[in-house]
Amino acid sequence: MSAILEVENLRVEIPVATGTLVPVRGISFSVQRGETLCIVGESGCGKSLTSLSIMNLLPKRAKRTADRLRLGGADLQTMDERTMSDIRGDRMAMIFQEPMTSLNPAYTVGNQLEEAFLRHRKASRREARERAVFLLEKVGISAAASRLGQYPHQLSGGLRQRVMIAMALMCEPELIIADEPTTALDVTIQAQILHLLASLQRELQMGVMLITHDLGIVARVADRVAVMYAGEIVETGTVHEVFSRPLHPYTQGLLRCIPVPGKTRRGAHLGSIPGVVPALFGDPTQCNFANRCEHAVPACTAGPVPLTGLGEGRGYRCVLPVETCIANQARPVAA
Amino acid sequence: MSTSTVIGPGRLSPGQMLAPTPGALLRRRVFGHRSLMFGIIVLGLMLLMAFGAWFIAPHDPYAQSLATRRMPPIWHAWFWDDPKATWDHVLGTDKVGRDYLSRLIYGARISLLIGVATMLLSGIIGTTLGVLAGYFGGRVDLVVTFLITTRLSMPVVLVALAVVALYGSSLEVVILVLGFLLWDRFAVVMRSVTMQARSLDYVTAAQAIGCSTSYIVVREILPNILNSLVVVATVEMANAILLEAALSFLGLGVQPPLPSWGLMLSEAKEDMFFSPWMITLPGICLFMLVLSINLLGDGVRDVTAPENRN
Amino acid sequence: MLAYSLKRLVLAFLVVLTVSGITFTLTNAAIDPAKALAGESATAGDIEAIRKAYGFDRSYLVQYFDWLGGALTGEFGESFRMRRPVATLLAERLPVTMTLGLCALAFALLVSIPLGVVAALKPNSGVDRVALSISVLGQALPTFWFALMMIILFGVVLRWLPISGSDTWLHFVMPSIALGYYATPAFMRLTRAGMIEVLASDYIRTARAKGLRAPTVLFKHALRNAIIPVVSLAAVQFGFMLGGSVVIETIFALHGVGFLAWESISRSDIPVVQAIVLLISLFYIVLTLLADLLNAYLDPRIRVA
Amino acid sequence: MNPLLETANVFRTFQIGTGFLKPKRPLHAVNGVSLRLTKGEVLGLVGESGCGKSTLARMLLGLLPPSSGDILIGGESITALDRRATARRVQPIFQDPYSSLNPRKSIGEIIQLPLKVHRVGDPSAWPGKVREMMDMVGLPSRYVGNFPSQLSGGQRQRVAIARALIMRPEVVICDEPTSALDVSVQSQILNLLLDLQRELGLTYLLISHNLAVVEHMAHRVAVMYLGRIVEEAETDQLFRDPQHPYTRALLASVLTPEPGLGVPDAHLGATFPNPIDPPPGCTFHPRCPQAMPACRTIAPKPLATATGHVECHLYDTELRRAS
Repeated sequence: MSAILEVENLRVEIPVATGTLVPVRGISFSVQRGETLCIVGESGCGKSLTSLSIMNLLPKRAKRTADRLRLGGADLQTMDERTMSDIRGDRMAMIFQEPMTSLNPAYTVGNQLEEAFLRHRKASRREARERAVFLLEKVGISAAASRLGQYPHQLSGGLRQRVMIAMALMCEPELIIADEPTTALDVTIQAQILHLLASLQRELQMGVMLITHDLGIVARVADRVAVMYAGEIVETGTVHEVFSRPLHPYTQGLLRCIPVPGKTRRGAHLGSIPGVVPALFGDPTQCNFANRCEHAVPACTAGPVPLTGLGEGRGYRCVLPVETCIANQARPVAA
Repeated sequence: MSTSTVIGPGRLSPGQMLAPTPGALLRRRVFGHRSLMFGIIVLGLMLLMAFGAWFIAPHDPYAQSLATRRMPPIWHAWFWDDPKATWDHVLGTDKVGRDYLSRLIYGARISLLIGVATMLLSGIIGTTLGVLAGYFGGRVDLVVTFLITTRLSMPVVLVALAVVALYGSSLEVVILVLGFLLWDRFAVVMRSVTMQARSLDYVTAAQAIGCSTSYIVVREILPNILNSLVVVATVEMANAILLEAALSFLGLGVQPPLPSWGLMLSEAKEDMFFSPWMITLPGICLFMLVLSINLLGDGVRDVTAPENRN
Repeated sequence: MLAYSLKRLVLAFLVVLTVSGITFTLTNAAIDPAKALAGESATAGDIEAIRKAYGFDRSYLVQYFDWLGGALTGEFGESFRMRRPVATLLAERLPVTMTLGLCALAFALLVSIPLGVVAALKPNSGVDRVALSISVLGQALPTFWFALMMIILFGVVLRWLPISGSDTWLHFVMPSIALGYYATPAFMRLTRAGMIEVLASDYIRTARAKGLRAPTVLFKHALRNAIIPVVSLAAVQFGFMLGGSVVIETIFALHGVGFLAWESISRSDIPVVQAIVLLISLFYIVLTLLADLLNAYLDPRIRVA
Repeated sequence: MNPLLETANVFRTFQIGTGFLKPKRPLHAVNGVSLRLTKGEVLGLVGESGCGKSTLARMLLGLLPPSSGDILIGGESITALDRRATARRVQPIFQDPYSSLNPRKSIGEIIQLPLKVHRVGDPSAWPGKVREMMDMVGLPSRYVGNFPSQLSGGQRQRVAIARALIMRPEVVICDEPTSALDVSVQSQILNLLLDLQRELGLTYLLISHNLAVVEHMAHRVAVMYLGRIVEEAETDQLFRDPQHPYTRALLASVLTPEPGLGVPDAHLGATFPNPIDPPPGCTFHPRCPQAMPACRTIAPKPLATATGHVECHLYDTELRRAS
């Protein structure tokens, strides 16, 4: 397998009045061709900034550093904005959370689709148009040709997200980054969009990096998972391993929080993670999760905790040995 | 592990502090905002001038004297060795020998009086209309929108000029006319911010609690739109001061011998080629006053803007 | 579409009716038109005769509708002082004021939009601070005083520009700047705020994520959306400028409608004053209507719904 | 058992401007809804955005009069009750804990407001009641003088719950109470809501788009589609044996955290109907995988099921026989 995207020790820094925020604190991962990597975490954990920093679309004040940041062998770090913009939309494309606001209200759907193609390919307007119609049909939009003349506000949320997906596919990218692509949509539409994304990915053998807070989505679409907490990846592994044998107390806690029809008893107490996420100033000096962890020991606060690798992409960031973690998971939910 | 963590708010780690109160944040922002501080200080000085005019002014602003007509300000003595410039009349005298400095100091009274009185009158009219339209919507809104459109389509300067000219120019008429003409911005802004505030859940919550409409408008909505009100009030106050000056300049505002800055400019117009300072000084006073009010308004908007919260 | 247009027209008509009513009432209640027409030396008998001849003895409402009926057909009566039809007077003076207004609007837009865009591209940068300072200082500058200072500097000291009259285009330079600069801060702030908001919007991020070049993102995707509110403001400001021309035209002795208004007001020439107020209101209403149509063209959310 | 809260064939129509240049048209937000809430039960109400859930909630709170039909609280018509009387019996909890608290008021003032408005007892006893309530929802009493901006989302939601419960209402309308919160906070709020419900004998109407949450909390579930309740049943029944094709699609769309199951294809069309211009017949037919010719013309009537009812021609034996 060849890695399309390789990220090593990625950091994002934002200088603010009271110091330097480090919302992404040295994370490493890779995406293979034909694979879906899900980055999952709660709000403020740095997952969206991670995706924007790969596209080099961070807010102006934010600064990105990494030991390695490569897309299919090309070094993204040394690229100037011009070369970078040649790659964006061509070799890697992005789908955003809000389909309502992510399309320009002043231009037709067709114009915005064709624009992406014309920018990166030497093609005529007619070819761009044909490609747009082809892709709109592919993402399940009926009467595609007539949709080209419509404006975004004339489409429903689900249709707009389909248009966004078609737009991302215009130049057949190797990598698609989808940042919470279904959060703003209704559940039935969410399932349709995710189904569509998954089948397109299989068909076109793209790498997909999907960012979400929803463990249900992760379980259903991911091949591999990276769990983020407070700017760090606290656990990685294949989706089966992470869900069946979560090692990090945070992952374990998250899984206990969500009700599952048919699994959790109705009206029974759900698990919870008390406390709040620490402020993300500077680099971590201890385990970020220690103040919320029910298994915390003195070693947790002694120094930063490294990610312990267990081979084949499996890893967790906890001072406790694997056996203890597995034993913790087996314990009944605190209630 | 059957601790009561479930209903607990979560443990706070030792170093973790609560965010500062909104009041403390506001104070910090006000003192950190340079142009706002500048506006407050200049406006404060102007107010001091207006209230302490009888004490500060070196001369009677109305006292004419043939012997001291058109005396230049003191710097004419420094740069051009003009013997007529004396310390007794630091900023010189006008064409009938009145002390310019004293008239400028007393002029602050007129401008501030016009500004504040007009702002209060138009503010009461506009805010009432705007809040009613924003809160009740529907037909009330339709009527208020119609009133605003009508008001906006009437040329302010022209109507003010005509009415003041036809009904006799005096301070009271100028205040009344401007007050009845400048309420539109209050109405427009208050209408839209009330609409916004009204759609927020805490207003719905207050309704669901059973609060009366007047309680909701006065206690829940007004405090949250007060910042917008202050901003509009400063804009309209500055506007009123400029308009009065323009009316007086055209000879149709307050009447002589009142020391209005606009009137002083009008009286100095014929001397502008030979005594340009007579034009320059009242203009600078007007400019500084209006600038300080505008900076105050901009500052209030900055320190209370929602994007600055938290 | 038809229902809406009709509603809009009825509203405009009601506004005109209200404005005309207010104007007519305010002006007619203030002074006795017969007395004003007869002049200082007239006897009581003369005044009565004039009152009869001009129909001032009729009921107030009849007079109003008589006047309104005339106004609808472009007939505003005769000037008391100049003894000429008001319509003719206005037709003579209007071109000067329109030229002044358009030049002032052009000046304001040409200065403020580029400045606003540049300021928005780099918020809190040097350029932005300069632009903001200009707008803050500009807004505090009294128009007529600014005009006087320009006259002293460019007219008297430097002798670059003529200070009164309306003979050549040079005569319009200072008045246009004096009239236009006051609107500049508002345009600039709106452009800047609009651009900052649009540049932070999701669809700009989408455009950048597509790999579009910076100029395409800026001019095709951002400016078009940011400019929409400026169009509405421009219409409103143009209406205000026509109203504000009275001060500027008086200072520069430009013989336009504003100057005529000032002359007529100081001489209680009521028919002229009434006609001018009504005319400027009409202009304002027509302009805002046009601005709505232009907005509908620029923003498809309004156009195709 | 007598219902505590009951809606009888309630309609609500809005006049909606369909565009800047177009005349207004009617939108039937709630199109004939009959619901019953008995004391101590949790009724879940699910449906997509724009289906009329929130309009229904506003009507139940007495904030919006129905266009037709009646709402009964304890047997009394809501139109006969004054708003304050309604307020004492029905209280809301909103979705967004950021906009539901007045930023200019302290936590204590916010929670105390209902006591003040209804002049409950001696004002000197209010601070004690506020503290008691804060304790009950798990807020430390030292927060009493703090402002909403100083609290986290979860803490704010606790404040909103305390405000809703301080008058001890009988019914609480929970409109998406956790959908703006992170999962780790969501579970805390859900636990709290359940504890309070048992402790105070409350009745909930739980509006949510999250079926897993509804399944966890509710005794009965009503499914809403374009202003109508298309299916209602006891929770177990509904999840085990959904009748309406829309309910089935909704259930299929629940993504439980079980790897390997993949994303189901709900077989719904991509066309979402315009609420202003709803399709004729059964409003769901353009998206329904089992639509029959009759669905395009005849609006289905409610048919009784084992524990509730369903509105679908698939179960209309008369219609079957006729065709």
